[in-house]
Amino acid sequence: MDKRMTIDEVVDRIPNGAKVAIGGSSISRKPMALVRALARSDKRDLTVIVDVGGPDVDLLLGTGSVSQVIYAFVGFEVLGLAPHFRRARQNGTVDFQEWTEYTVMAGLDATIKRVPFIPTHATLGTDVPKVNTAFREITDPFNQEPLIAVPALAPDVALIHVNYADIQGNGVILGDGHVDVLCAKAAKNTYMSCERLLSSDELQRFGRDVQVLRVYSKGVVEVPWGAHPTGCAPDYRTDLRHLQEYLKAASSDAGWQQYEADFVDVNHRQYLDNHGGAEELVSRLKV
Amino acid sequence: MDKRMTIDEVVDRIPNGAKVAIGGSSISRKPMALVRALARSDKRDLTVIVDVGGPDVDLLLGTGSVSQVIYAFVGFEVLGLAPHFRRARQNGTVDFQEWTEYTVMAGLDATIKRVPFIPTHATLGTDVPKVNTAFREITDPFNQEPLIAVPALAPDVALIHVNYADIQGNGVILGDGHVDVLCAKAAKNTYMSCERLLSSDELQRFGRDVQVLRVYSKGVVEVPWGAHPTGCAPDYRTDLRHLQEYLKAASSDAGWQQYEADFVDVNHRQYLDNHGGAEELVSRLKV
Amino acid sequence: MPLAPEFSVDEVIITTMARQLHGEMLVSSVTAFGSLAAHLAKRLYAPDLAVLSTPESGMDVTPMPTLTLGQFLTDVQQGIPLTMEDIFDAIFTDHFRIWINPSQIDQYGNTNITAIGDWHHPKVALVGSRGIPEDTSHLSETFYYILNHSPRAVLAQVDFKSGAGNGESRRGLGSHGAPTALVTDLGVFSFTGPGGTMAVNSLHPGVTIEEVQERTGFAVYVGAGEVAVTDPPTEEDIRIIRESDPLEVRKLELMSGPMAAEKFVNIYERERQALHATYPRVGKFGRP
Amino acid sequence: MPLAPEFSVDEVIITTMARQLHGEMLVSSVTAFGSLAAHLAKRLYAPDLAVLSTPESGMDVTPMPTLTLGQFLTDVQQGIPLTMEDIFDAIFTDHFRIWINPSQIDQYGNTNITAIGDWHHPKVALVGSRGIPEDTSHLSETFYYILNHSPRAVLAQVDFKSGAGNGESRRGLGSHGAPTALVTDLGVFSFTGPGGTMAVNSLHPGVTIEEVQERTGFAVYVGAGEVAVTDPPTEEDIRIIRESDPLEVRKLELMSGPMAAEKFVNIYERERQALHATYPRVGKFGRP
Repeated sequence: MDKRMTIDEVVDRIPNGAKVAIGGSSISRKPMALVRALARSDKRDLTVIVDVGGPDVDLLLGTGSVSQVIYAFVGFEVLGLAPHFRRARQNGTVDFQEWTEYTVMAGLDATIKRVPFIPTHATLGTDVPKVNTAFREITDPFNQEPLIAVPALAPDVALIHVNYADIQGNGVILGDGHVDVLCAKAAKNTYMSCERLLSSDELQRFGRDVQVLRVYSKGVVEVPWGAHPTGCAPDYRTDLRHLQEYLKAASSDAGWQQYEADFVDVNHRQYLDNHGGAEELVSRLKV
Repeated sequence: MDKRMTIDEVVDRIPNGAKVAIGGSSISRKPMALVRALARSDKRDLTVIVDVGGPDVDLLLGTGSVSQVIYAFVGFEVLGLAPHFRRARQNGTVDFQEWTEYTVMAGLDATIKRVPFIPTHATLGTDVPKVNTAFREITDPFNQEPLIAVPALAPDVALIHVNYADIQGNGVILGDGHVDVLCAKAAKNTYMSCERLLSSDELQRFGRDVQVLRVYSKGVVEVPWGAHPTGCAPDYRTDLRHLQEYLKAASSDAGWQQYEADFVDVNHRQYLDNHGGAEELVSRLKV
Repeated sequence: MPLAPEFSVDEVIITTMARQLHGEMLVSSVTAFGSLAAHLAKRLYAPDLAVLSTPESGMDVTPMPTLTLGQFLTDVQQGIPLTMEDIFDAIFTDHFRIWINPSQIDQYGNTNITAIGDWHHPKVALVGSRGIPEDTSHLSETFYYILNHSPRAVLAQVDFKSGAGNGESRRGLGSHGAPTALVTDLGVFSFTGPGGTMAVNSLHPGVTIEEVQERTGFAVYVGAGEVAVTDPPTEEDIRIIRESDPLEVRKLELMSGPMAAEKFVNIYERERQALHATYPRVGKFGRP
Repeated sequence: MPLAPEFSVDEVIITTMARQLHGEMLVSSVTAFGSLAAHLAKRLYAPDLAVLSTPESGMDVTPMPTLTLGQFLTDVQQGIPLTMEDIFDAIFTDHFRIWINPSQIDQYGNTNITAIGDWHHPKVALVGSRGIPEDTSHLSETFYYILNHSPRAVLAQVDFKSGAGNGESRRGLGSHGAPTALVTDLGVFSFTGPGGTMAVNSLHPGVTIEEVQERTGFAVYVGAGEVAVTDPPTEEDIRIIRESDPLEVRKLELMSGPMAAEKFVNIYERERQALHATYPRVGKFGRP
């Protein structure tokens, strides 16, 4: 089945209020082209589910697209805190649910395995269960010890970006896998952008680097630089210069409006042109 | 750390009554050289844990080394039933606990994740929970629905056979992975035989085919044909002719005594010689 | 398509099995019949199927039935490697199909591959439930086939429920994993009779209801009106089946005794050459 | 080994961190200090460590601190790829170590990277607990470092427990994940004081107890007798640290304001060339 579609066709398939799981990790391999399209759309009241979030979560908060965030972490790593995330947390304008790295994975896995919860000792002894009302403390029926029951996390949509894909929706991830496969398996509808489309025969040569199986993919979009400004190993590193501009822009209303005009409310080609085009990006970001 | 040891050194490290998890699947990539050494040793009262068992379980039952078997399946696939397994089940001379393919995986994963159980719907509606006293039916605290709590399976020892390994205990599996990685992670002590030892640099070239991580390995043994008579893709196919001989031998006491003399109570070199040597095996079994 | 001028029972069964498969699903097999049904379906009836070449891996490579469950087809870098975790995740998310060949199936579609007689003191100990409990608690379609329809194999109640059928087995499961179809050498059956019991869908050409009742351990439900006749294989069905199984591994499942033994030896000797010809050892990239 | 004639505080801290690591453990890092401590330890103190080159993968390849968390080192086929499942399985089976750099740590070793002030109305929202709750409920050793020991960072009670320390945080956890060591610019601390509170192990050369008490938000426990002095780095420690971090990424963690910004730009421009030189794009086997 040919599952190719355009970025806008992907966004059209995401309803208001959808639970959207986003792959990648902080500043690595985020499906930013899809996220930007979602951010400039009129889609609202989204619940965003991330394990380790970064510019993806922060941008969707900046454009007011989100009413809830489920996360283990949101930040810009070496560059510091995520400005819109920080502001929204401090102003309480959005509902935040703090999970942890493994419990997000377990919550997605619970949906995959069609079980209501997965038990763990993780978060016992911390304040996370005090603020995360979705968690429940249960008593182990075998040893009567306390455990945390991590409830199933059921995304309506998963958005991921990979190095290579075929038109059937198989995806190759060459760098770190992060939680992309869990997102793809757990979501009702998974949409995948890729740096490059390959024939299915070429793709099969990657063996166990073929990590996303076509039975889980609803749509595939070829988007070179689709993770920019986050990195997409081994194709390009994170554009920290652009992320610095982002942080600067986000510090003032005027700056943010200009940023949206230049880098959000434009299609992907214009986005690349506003960076001086792909050649400029190659010279700065290819290793 | 150089973790090389001999087959006998591996067996020396397995105490009587040990819970031994065995990798592979029915007639594929069973660590038969290690299993034969265990079978000819004086080790007794072993609990054998397999997902899909075959000649491994049947041989250890044939030599009276086992007092309990935890299994989802024991058989010879296209060749039919496992003779000693069948006899022991029918005579009730050994304790058998019937699990299922996923629940064995979940039980091992529970030990890995240090949780007492993992919930599932699997086996509800079947007679498995009626005969498997280790399972417990629980009520889901979220929706009050019935679930099976699969208890942790904690092997003392795991035995697996892989295509390539380095002396540090990293292992490459080129064919189907079966449940070997779960066994390796769940067991207190994992011992791995391999067709060939490679340098760590060579091994790293296999990327994601490096499936067994050295932090889980206690010992490595280079044993070409170490899975024989089961297959070890892509190095050699299953020796169905030998398995036919095995089945014939197991049908009479005299036949079995002769089989033990020729193929169990001998070291690995003699074992290969009694098959006409490696060249003969190559001509029949290499694809 | 013209009907095949002549066809054997295995070809009728495999064709019928193939025509039940649809959608974009991982299809796994541990038998030649299952493997050939999946392959035929992908070729003619369900092009989106993701057929596996081994019980757990080798996705999207043409499977060839082998005595060793295709364990070599993952050598060359055709076929996408899967893990056991992938297999069960596909079962739990209902992206998986398999044709199960039980030793016993009863009127509610409960199935048994564990033991004949009492589990604790079996008359015949079989193999153990394997993955059938997972299938019968999660898949929206479960498929069964039996090559020799008899009162011992298709009976009122199985000796042990390795797989959950309809009726009280559904407690706590809802419809997840309920039985969908049974194909035998006599016909095609569903579980749409009273209380989810077995019902006749169609009989293979030349088979009568009387024969079915005779060879079944309970009274099979027959709906009102004419009983349909199974659509026979077409010439293309037959051609694909025969091309896909040059060693005739499928015939083994129908045989027993010395005849089977001879056939077995013959196939095993030829399998190595056939595999080598079909899957040359180009080797794995990066392999020393 | 001769002591280094001169060394800077980052080198003392990294050396001290390195000397705490031992055994055959996966070591992950999300900071330059953690990465360099792991690398130095493997070179001189704990040769069996399985050091990762990214936060979750690239096992057994020499890590080079980068601004982008080493996300390129898994390109060339040096280094064994791991999955997030591998990482947490290693944490749950206690085959994992990491140096955590919390925003706050309290007298019981509870740690906070989530929020300053009340979680529901934070004065400063930080990043979220990430994987610290998993570490502090499963590892038999947990390691923390803080570069600027101050009463705001090392205080009586954290505003939010991202990680579980001693005292009542241990309920239901036993000793799994209890705090082991804190290294700061002043010294090395353990949690062996009364009730598992923080205690002085050793002070870095030239640091006094008074300074520690002054810069700590509670009265730090000091055992009887002479307070030990931290073993300073050797020449070899210093050489390896400097060779391993030619871009001086580690210095960034000590800076702030315009100075940091300038350093940052400088490193970022040089990083690409340095990465390229260290990890030439031989490409992945089988890559088109």
